[in-house]
Amino acid sequence: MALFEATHLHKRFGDQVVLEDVTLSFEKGQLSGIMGPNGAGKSTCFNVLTGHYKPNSGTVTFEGRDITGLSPRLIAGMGIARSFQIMNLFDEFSVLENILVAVPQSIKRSFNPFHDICGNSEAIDKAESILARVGLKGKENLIASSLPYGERRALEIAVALASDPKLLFLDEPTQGLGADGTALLADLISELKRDYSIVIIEHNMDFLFSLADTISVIHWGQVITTGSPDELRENEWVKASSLGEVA
Amino acid sequence: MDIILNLLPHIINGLALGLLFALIALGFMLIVGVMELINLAHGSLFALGAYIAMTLIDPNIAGWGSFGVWYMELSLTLRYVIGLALAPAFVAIVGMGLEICMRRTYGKKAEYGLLLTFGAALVIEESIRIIWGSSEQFLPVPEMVSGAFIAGGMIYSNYRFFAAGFGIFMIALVWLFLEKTPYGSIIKAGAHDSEMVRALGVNLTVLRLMVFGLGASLSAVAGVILTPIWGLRPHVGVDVVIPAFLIIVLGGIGSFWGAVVAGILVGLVVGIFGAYASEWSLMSMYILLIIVITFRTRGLFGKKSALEN
Amino acid sequence: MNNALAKPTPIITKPMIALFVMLGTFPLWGEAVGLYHYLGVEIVIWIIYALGFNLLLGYTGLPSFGHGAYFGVGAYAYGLVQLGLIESVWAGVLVAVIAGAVAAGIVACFLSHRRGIYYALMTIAFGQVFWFIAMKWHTVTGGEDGLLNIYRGTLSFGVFDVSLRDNVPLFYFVFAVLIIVVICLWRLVHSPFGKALQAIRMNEMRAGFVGYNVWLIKWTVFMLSGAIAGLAGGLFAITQESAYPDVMGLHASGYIVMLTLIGGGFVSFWGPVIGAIVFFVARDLLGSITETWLLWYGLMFMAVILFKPEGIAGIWQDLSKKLSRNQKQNAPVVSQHVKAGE
Amino acid sequence: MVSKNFTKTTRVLAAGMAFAAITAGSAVAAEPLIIGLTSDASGQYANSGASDRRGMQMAIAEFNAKGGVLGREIKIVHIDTETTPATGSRVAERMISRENVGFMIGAVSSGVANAISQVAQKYGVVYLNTNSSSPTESGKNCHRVKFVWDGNGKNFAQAAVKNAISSYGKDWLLLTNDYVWGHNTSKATRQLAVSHGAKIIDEIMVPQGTRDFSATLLKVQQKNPKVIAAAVGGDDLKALRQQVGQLDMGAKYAWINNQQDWPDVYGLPMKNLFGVFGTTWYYKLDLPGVDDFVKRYQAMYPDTKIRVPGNVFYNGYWATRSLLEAIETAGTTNNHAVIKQLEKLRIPAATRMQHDDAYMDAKTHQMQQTVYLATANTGSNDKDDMFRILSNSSPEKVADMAAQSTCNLESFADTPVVTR
Repeated sequence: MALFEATHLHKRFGDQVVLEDVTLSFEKGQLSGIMGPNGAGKSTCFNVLTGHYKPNSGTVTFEGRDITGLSPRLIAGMGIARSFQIMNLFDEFSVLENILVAVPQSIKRSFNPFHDICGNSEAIDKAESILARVGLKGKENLIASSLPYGERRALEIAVALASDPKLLFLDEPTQGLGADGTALLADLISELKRDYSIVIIEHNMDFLFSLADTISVIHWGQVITTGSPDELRENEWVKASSLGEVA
Repeated sequence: MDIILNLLPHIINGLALGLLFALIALGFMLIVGVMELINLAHGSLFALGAYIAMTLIDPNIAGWGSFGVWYMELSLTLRYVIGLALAPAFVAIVGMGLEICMRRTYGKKAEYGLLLTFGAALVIEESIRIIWGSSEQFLPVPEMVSGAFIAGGMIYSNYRFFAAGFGIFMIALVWLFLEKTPYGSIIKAGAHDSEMVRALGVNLTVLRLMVFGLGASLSAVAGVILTPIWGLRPHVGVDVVIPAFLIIVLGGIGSFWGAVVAGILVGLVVGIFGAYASEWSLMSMYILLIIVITFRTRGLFGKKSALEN
Repeated sequence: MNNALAKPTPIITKPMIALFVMLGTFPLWGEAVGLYHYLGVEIVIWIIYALGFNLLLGYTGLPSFGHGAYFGVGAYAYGLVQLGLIESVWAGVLVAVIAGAVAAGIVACFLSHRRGIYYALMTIAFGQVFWFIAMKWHTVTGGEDGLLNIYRGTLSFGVFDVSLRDNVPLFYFVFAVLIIVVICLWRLVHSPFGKALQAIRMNEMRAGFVGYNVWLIKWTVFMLSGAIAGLAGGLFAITQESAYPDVMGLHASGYIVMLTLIGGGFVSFWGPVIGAIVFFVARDLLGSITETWLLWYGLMFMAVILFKPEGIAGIWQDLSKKLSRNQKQNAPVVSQHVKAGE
Repeated sequence: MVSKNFTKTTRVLAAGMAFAAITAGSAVAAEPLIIGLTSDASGQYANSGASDRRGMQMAIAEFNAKGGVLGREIKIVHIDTETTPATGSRVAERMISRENVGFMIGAVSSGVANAISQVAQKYGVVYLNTNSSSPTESGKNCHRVKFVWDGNGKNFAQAAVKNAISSYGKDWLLLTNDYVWGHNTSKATRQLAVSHGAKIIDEIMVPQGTRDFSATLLKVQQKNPKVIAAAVGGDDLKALRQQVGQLDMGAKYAWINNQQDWPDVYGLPMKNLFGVFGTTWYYKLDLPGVDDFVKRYQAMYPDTKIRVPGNVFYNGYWATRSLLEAIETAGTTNNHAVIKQLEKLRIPAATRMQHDDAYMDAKTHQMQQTVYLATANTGSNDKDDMFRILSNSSPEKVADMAAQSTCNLESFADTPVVTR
């Protein structure tokens, strides 16, 4: 049984069908990719998988439990974390605070007025180690909005990591990054890959092909094909599409 | 049958009242739709429009010399038309001035724009008090639309039907402007996506200035039309902001027809409650709002708005 | 240990001591500078009210434009207890807090899944409903005349009693309540709950994805804020010996927003404190100098929004930043809420 | 409508200061007596408040011109009470503890009057409610330190009801503003009307804050009463006037209105002044002294838009003047002595320019005075001459008997002694 499975998902907005009979599965310990051209429905797919939208039909299971239609909070509580395509940080917090509010030590105590999270050394040590991991050590006290773009992206991922996720979803992580930034990010993700199960949504094929174990291609709201990067390079559709030229 | 005969005048009256409410909401709707700004100065601009119109229609001509004499010899109807046309123009200038102040708040929290207009409302109201005094004033209307007529044994006010008719006229005018002019389509685009407006090569600064001017002048038109019914005093605007706000949210932010339909709905509810449970008539619109918004988060015709964030 | 990075929050801070010393000695110097004891009582009550309100507006970013309702509910609850149940200040204040919390808790059920403009509007609509009830249910509330003859009464401490009839003992009573409220709120905003509030203000969606129960947190903060408004309302009823419906009106609800922002509630814990002091002192002075005080008030308010939307606390922070920059270069930038208190 | 010179400074140092010092006959000028004016300058009653204040200022100026009171110059302090009770409390506290006022005068709104009088009673400072016509002011909310100078809703109902039944008919409809004042007034009217044989066919409640009366006016027509007794106040009444005028409904039914305050109606079209209404004074009463009074007003307020004094001004003036006279008679500013003087106050009709002698009811502290019924003076060409006086009723005939039983004044022992 796969770690995360989605079967026969349908999603409509009004009378427009955005997802049609989408079936996907992600294995533990792997880095899975979802790709497709802009407007193919991959963002919607991502939002349905992480609970932001409810599907019209179909089921989503995680570790064998049905999580279809649960709120993002409950899904997060089960160990699924996500980052966002558009930057979604707590902009006025410092880098450290961004992580501190996201660690389980805080969330568990969100109604405990006597606890002082800034005085919780366990939480701070944990935040420190995450920040060290994503390369933000030494920038703890900077305000999040003052970081350069690439570092904001790293912080975005760090916030997702703070909850000790069993599965990490990354939504278009290369969005807005230059070549250097993308290379740094690829290094970071390949390092994270050793400890986390990861799903990445991406239209940068180069990036995805270099990292992913398996890739699913979505077009017109449907899964066209799934396979390893090598298999996909031979795929007719990938070859035919403009996307293929990159790979 | 008796019930219907009894109810009919109240339905007619409610519809007329609803058109007036829609008229009140038009200027507010335009500004909130395009600028995503809650204009709390709406009521003060409404009052200012009425005061300026009053001054134009029935001026104190001392010191005007022969021009004053000539002016007062014009018929009341003509002076009324002058007032109805020029007062909104003056108020548009005031509105544009406010928009220029407003620029400093763009890109900041939405509350700042709202609070700036709250401050402006205080300033305008107090200025009215200084210029015109705080006593009850009277805005004259032409003979042909004043007085009353009798239908089915009931007395109806001519002016109220003129005002409702004028409400339809203004609704149609704004609709034509939004639908049939290139400027209107830009405004509609602006209502949804300011990046798109830029992409169309339109100067967003000018667009906002125009929209605010237009919205302010619509507030003034409502003031000129409504104060002969409500009476004219410096704080008359207080009675306008809340219904306008309520109608916009009920109809859905950014929706032209939402505002019109919600206005008429509120008019009908207030009118019918006024007849059969009059002590609840004012409360009825809040109850209506709470019921509708509880079941339809974005009002009757609302789309997602930046103001939700 | 990373104490250099995040220090545990002290329970008592320097600004807190400064405020307590300044207010605690007010009866000694207030009249010398042209103020009067009664004004001090009202200011302290409004500071309490504004601190509770800022939990909602400044910390969580939830605009409530009908907050006077809960203040009023507290005032009426206090009055009804005194006039109908038991003549005890303690019981009255307790019931006022509970009444404010219950009223706000019910309303929050309709609000907590909303944001932005719809949130603001619903608060206005509910505020009007409460005002309307206060006016209409005159057999209980006294209608537009309000509940009258709520005598100030006596604070009973078991071994000794203090009469609140004079303004100075009353001042120290509300001041003592203020101390408790300040310390509790200071603690609260530095707890994970306080951080969650700020996280919701900055990014509600992300807060949900991180795992916070956003609805419940929004409900709780509204209820808490209503409870504090109820407390302030109860104290106001003692002070005025009456409970009036107009504190529930739109204007009064607008003033609390106005003073919180003028003071700088968005950038500092102390913003509402500064705001309440400035608002009332300025209003008292302007009101006795000119009849058109509202004009000057409006202009002052517009000027703050235009030139320093962070309010007076924002100006203060700029100044102190400049000072500390002169003292030592490259001071790390810490988020403003934390910075402001230390 | 605030006269310009007044707007510039509210702390008016009334004329005649030097003069006062001379006539006091002492080298050392006595400490001035400070009087606090608590009339509204903003909110619903701003306009009436300004008129009220002009009355007080004129009385004070007249006293200062002849040397002040007890040889002391009178200074005034005015702070806006904003038509808001909570502000009224604060203003009263400030006036007493910071401005050291000896007396406070002024109110249009009963809520504000209540708030001020509670504070005044606590400190023992005498307070004059000049213009709030709520029956509760001299009923359940009466106080030892408070004196009420206006006629109230019950007085006006007494004057109007019986007459209206015989002239217009027995089918009555009550149009009532849904708040305490409206309820009280309508209850008084109902009792009187029923006791004189009228039939109340319906009572329509309109919420406070109503601006559109169209539905109400349609409903009224469907009920088709002979007489409509309206207890509608404040801005609601202003809107109602406008809408009844538009429908020409003023002539179709016999309307009985409560008191119409002069600053509220001055300058409006005659059509809006529908029906019969009460007042305590009119500037065209055919009595000696009235013309002179109007001239004094015009001389003192040449810039005011209201060209002739009305009932609000009159009450403000007379309350202030009577207070100052009571201080002179008592020979002290001691509050107990002044209260005792005011309680036995009696002013001859000729002095007060009314048809009957006026006197203070010692039990309720309400001034008992002549009540006039008036209607719109439609035939007049004079824009200022808006009222046609229909009748005058002596204070005994219109007395508010219920107040005697509901008012319970504090004892002198419970009223702190103040001498300023």
